[in-house]
Amino acid sequence: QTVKIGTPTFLTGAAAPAFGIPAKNGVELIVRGINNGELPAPYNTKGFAGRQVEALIYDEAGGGTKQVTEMRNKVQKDNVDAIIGIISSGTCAATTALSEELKVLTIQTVCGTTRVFEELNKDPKYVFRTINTATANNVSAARYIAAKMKGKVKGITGINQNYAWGQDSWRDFRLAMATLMPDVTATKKPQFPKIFSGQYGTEISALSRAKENLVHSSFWGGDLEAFIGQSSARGLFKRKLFVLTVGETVAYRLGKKFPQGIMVGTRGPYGMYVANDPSPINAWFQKEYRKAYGEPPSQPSYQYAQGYLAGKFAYDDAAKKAGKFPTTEQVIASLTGATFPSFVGNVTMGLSKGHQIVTDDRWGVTVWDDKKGEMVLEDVVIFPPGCVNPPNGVKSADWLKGGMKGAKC
Amino acid sequence: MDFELLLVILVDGLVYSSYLFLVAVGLTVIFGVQKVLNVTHGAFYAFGAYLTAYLIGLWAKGGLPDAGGFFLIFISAAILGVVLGVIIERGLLRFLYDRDEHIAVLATFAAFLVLEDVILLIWGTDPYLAFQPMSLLGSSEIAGLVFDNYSLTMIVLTFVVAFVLWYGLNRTQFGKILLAVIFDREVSMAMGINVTKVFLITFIIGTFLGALGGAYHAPIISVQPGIGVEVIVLAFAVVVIGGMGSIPGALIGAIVVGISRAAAVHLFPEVELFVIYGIMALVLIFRPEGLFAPIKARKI
Amino acid sequence: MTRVLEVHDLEKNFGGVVAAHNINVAVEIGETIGIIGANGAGKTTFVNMVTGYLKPSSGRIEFMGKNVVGLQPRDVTKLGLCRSFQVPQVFLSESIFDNMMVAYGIAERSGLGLFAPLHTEERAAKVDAQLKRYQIDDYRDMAASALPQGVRKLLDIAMATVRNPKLVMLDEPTSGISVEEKFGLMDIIMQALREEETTVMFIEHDMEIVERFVDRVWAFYQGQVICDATTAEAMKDEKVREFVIGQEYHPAHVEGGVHA
Amino acid sequence: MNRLFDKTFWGLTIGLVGLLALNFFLEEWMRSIGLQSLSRGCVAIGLLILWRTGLVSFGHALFFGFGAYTVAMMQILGVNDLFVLLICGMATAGFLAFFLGFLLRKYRAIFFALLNMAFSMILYGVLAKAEWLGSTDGFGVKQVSFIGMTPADDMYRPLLFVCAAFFAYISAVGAHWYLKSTLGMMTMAVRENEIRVEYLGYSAEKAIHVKYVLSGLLAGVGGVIMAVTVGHVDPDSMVYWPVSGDFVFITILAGTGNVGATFIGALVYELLRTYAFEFAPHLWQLILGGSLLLIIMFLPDGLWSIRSELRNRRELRQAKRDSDNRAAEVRR
Amino acid sequence: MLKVEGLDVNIGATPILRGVGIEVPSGTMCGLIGRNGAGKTTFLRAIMGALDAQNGQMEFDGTDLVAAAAHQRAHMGIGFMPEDRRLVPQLTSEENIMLPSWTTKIEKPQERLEWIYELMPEVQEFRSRGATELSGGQQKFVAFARALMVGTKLLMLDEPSEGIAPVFAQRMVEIMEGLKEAGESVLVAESNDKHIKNLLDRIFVIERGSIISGQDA
Ligand SMILES: Nc1ncnc2c1ncn2[C@@H]1O[C@H](COP(=O)(O)OP(=O)(O)OP(=O)(O)O)[C@@H](O)[C@H]1O
Ligand SMILES: Nc1ncnc2c1ncn2[C@@H]1O[C@H](COP(=O)(O)OP(=O)(O)OP(=O)(O)O)[C@@H](O)[C@H]1O
Ligand SMILES: [Mg+2]
Ligand SMILES: [Mg+2]
Repeated sequence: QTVKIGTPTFLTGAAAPAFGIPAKNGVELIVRGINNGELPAPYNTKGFAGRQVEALIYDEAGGGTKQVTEMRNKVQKDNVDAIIGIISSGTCAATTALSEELKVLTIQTVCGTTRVFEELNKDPKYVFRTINTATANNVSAARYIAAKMKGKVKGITGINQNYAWGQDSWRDFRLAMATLMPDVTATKKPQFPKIFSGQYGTEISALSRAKENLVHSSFWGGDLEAFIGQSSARGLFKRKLFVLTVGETVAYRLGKKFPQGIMVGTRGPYGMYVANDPSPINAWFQKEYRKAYGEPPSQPSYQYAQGYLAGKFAYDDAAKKAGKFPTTEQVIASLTGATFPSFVGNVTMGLSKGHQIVTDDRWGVTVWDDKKGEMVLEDVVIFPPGCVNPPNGVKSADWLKGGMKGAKC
Repeated sequence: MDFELLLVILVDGLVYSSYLFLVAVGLTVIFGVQKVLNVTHGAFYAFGAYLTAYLIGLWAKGGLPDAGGFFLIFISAAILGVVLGVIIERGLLRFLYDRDEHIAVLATFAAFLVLEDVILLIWGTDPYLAFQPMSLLGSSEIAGLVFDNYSLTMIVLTFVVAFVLWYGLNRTQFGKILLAVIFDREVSMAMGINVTKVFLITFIIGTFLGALGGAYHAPIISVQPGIGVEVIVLAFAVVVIGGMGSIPGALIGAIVVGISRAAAVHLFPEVELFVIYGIMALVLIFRPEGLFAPIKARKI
Repeated sequence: MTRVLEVHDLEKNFGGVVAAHNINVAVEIGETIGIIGANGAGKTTFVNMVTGYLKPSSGRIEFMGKNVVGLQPRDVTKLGLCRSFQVPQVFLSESIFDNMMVAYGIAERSGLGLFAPLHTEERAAKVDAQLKRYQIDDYRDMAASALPQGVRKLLDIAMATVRNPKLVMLDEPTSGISVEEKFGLMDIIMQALREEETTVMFIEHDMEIVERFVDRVWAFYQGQVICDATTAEAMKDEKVREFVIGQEYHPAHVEGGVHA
Repeated sequence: MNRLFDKTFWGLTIGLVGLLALNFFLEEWMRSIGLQSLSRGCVAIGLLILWRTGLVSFGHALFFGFGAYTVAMMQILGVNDLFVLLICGMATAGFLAFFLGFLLRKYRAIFFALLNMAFSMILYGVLAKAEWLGSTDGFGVKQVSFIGMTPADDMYRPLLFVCAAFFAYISAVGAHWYLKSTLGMMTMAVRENEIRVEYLGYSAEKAIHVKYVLSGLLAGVGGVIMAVTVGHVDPDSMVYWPVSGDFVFITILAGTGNVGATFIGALVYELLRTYAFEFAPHLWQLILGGSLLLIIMFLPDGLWSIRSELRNRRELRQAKRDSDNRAAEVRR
Repeated sequence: MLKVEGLDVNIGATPILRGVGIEVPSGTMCGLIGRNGAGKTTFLRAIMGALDAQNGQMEFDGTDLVAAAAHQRAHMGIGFMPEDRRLVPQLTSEENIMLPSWTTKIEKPQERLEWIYELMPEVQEFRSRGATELSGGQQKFVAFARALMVGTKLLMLDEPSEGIAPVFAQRMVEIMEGLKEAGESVLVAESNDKHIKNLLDRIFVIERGSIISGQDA
């Protein structure tokens, strides 16, 4: 008997290279590790509660509504026991109600929209998320700037893709900056090019001409690569300061072509920020990933793998408590509010009634390491979970607008 | 309004127009002759970009000089023009000339879906980067801003392509023969024109142009799955604005859209997304057949 | 009021080509008018303007005392001025029967009535009667695309007359019809139209047909009416002979019923 | 009047009864596939009406999306009854079609197809951009009530299925009757020869306009069913151009011979997609595209042509038998 | 010169021609006469390769036409004037006439054009007018001239006098007389042989897709 896990990830389309495929690789690796009992303690037992894990990976392309159908098929037709995955916020928002309706344990792994637990599913039972919200990411970026660049930043502008992720990212960043650095002005004309347009010449001109000197961008994947290539050729990185909230998704691939001195984020303790962290699980993951795929794991690999670690923790814990293979309800009970060991130390399901993880968030500045032949980060600051997340029960938007009261830094 | 801004809008606009034109011109050529709205055009673009990026990668690995990149761009487009052009025209389109034009659109749409996955099978999901030709050309300063020369060469390429095509169609015998084929295949055959050959040649030219669009952009974008989809819709819009099948139309259409878009990005970034469709709707309301409408035969 | 149609100072240019110039003509009720003229003289253009397909450059067209310049073909049709075409305009992939059904359906219904079923016994009977009158009932269920040219022409004319128009304009009803059939065909048409007391105007190149069926002739030349007279007079007219008929025409042969 | 109650009518009625009976046995995922087929089928009927006029729309996701988004927006306003939502969805989609119709009725052939696409892309842009319209995330759609009734949880989807089947049935019968009416027969007339239609005294543009509004209404019905079925609306899966492509795909698959076939086409499409997605997670486009190509090449009139093919063969066989008999008689 | 035997042609699934056989000897003017719908146009189109032959042989000057591609006909010196003219609207009359000379190797096309203009001076008058600016009859002359341009060996005319005013029809006949004197081989399809009867050397009567008689006039 196996535990069947449905795992949506982008296998086709533009989100596949930067997110979908690394995520899939991470899943395949961690599932292998789990099934063979290769992982270090405390995850050195085989399978989920002793049963082998079977990951049914399927394509997340095509929009939220389509994903609702796919999830229904996976649950009702292929009888999966749980869903672990989901990259796009749109998919998370679209499927959260369905997960509750189908009573299927769902661990969302990459999507960052606060709407999932703050609007759509205020009283979650089956849905969990094992990554910080996008808000945390942008708040920590603002905190980093406030801490490290006082006086250097004269104004902020942004270029973000014209969809929910980009819009939310810019808004959160702007609000956090307004609280932390009230005398820094924000532009009235942020750029919102169409997603996947690939051609940013005009926007680069507009950014070059802007009087604000810090550019915020939540670009990822191919858009980010194209933007970096075009901006480098036009000297934009020499003119402006940059904060790329998920820039790490392309940093390894671009190698030396990735500009130095740029602030990049990974939305938590993943990827580049933990590449040298000696914790045993992390060391195993880094080593095996590089061995299997010939490149270092970036954030989506970590984030999906972390979702599976949460799954393993909950199944094992529930089995221990129940004394037999657990029911979904028992697994949920074990995961709710749990603190479990992840790649670098423990993480806690600390928000939204124990369904939303809170982790630390890390920021630093890129610099090329000749010895390793890899981009690395310097000047790294680790912001503890309480510093970048709202207190329990407070909505992110209210918290941001209210000046981030109650933050524990 | 300050003069510098106007200049920047003009340059940005022309660069974007060039992009649009190179992307759209192959589509309009094929539509003009074969009356097929060729959705596989998007895949030609993607193939062009992939092959170029891939070859430039190999080239660089072999330690050969970066300037070879330009050679590879045209070689890739030419190879694809012949290979894909022949496969699609001989293998698919020729069965569709006698059928409804919508059916042809759908068949090419289906072929497009298939080709997208063929790309995936050949090149995988990893993006390809080929910045070498762009880095090689360096940059220049206009109106206080840095522009990369590679994008500026795109403007030149656009005008060269537009002129060559316009000349070929309007000033040469081949162009006039094309007009005959466009008008009536049966009569053309009766007049000794090898219509099969003419169709194949134009389709190869159209495919070459589509692939060239992709090949020439490969150095400035990240070549990754899905780039073809975006291109089709843009190309359709440009072609419809200009008048389907008209080369000058595609050029003017691209310029109108490119400059309006540049102005929008600089002045009102909020409306950027709607510029192209807005212009399309406006043009069609006032000139239903596009800016350059084809001549029609009398009916009664 | 006995005038069906009055045309005043009609002008039409296509770029440099003068397709109508200074046309002033009128048609009395019950008349049969023949329009002759060399190719490109402007005959079809004239019909197109009268029926609203083309807008004249200037001039006035009155049908039953009402100015019809600027009306759409459908409005002109509803007023009772119908036409057939040089190239028959029928629904090629449908059967003759369905062609006529649709024609009647459109003619008889308007507004919400258009949502009522097309096929009714009553209408089918009417269609069959009309097909019989035009002697094309043998082809009832054949697709129009497969019809012989002559039958297609008849269908075109039959469709033009479903509204019992006051005036029909036929554009070359016999072109492309073999000599043996021409007269028979015209007999059918004229008889059917006379039963309905319709005023008829037709364009024709065959002078024998003109002689036989027409009361009055308008001869067109380079956009102008060079002759508006009874048939006999027109045939003798110098200009008509020079620009339209040519030398070949010998009335004696027609009367003999054979041609050289 | 019995011309209205013809074979197709009874076929559809039997289909409805069959569906209602099946409802008791279906597993939930099958019911979902059924619901989506009904939804897409309604849109495809609208396309069929246009197709018979010689017009193809590559942008009917516009009306589909309008219907679907109306459900979400009305729920925000507090309206939650399926029937009210249906009427609202049809009304908004219908009004949009009515207004756009004034422009679109002037266009034919590929221009018509593309202009529709342009409008759907404009709507896509607005939805994807405007935060108050949910941006790319869209909105969730809550469970609806049925004329004020709120069924028990396990009865909800079966009841929804019953309603959707009825809506689809009414749409199909309505469309079928419409196609037999004078105005409906004008589809063919307009396609074949607009000049003749004008000279028969009717405006071809007006006829097209009516059809356009009807097809918009039907797409609205499809959108409402889809929104309620899936429980979510978003621009990528409701209005983006490949969605319109799916509808055209279904129309081709089914053929334009019969409104009933449309639902079969929709079902086949739905199954094809489900299994392609399952068995070839990253090559499903290849399978869909390949099937579409095969259909275009070998079943030019869609699934419906299988039927006519069979009938032809039967008739041929019959004719052969007749002539054999005759020959036998002669010999005797 | 042209020899056809046992030709069967279907359009779609409908058989249109059944076992048609004719022969056009070199230097003769032959008529293919039949009522509307008898299959004249179909026959000519089949010879031109626009329709596929189900059965039968077609031979021109010793070359097998069934095997040759459609466009080869023009290269062999067959000129064709379609029933409905079909001039290319974007080209001028003269360009329309010259069109076949661009793809086939006609010797001295300019001289041939001059000769055609001599034969039909009226065409020269509107040589620079666009094809759309001509009336039906005028277009017919241009189509005739175009066929003449390639038709160095055989000319096939589909209803040249249809829809033509008597003056023009007479001109048409005169032109054909000229051709006859020049020794051209011609095959004319007509439903109405009144104008050309005297010119014909041989008449084939076609009815319902079959030749019912073929005799020297
Ligand atoms: N739509 C048009 N555009 C340009 N020129 C036109 C148009 N319609 C007609 N003409 C020109 O107007 C003149 C008159 O044409 P028309 O068709 O009325 O002649 P006709 O008398 O009917 O000739 P035919 O007997 O050949 O049918 C011709 O020179 C023709 O070329
Ligand atoms: N596409 C078609 N489908 C079915 N039947 C056709 C088609 N085209 C022509 N036919 C039929 O073929 C027969 C021969 O047609 P064709 O055009 O060769 O006759 P024709 O002798 O040239 O007549 P016309 O004098 O009218 O030009 C006609 O009966 C016609 O109805
Ligand atoms: Mg005329
Ligand atoms: Mg003929």
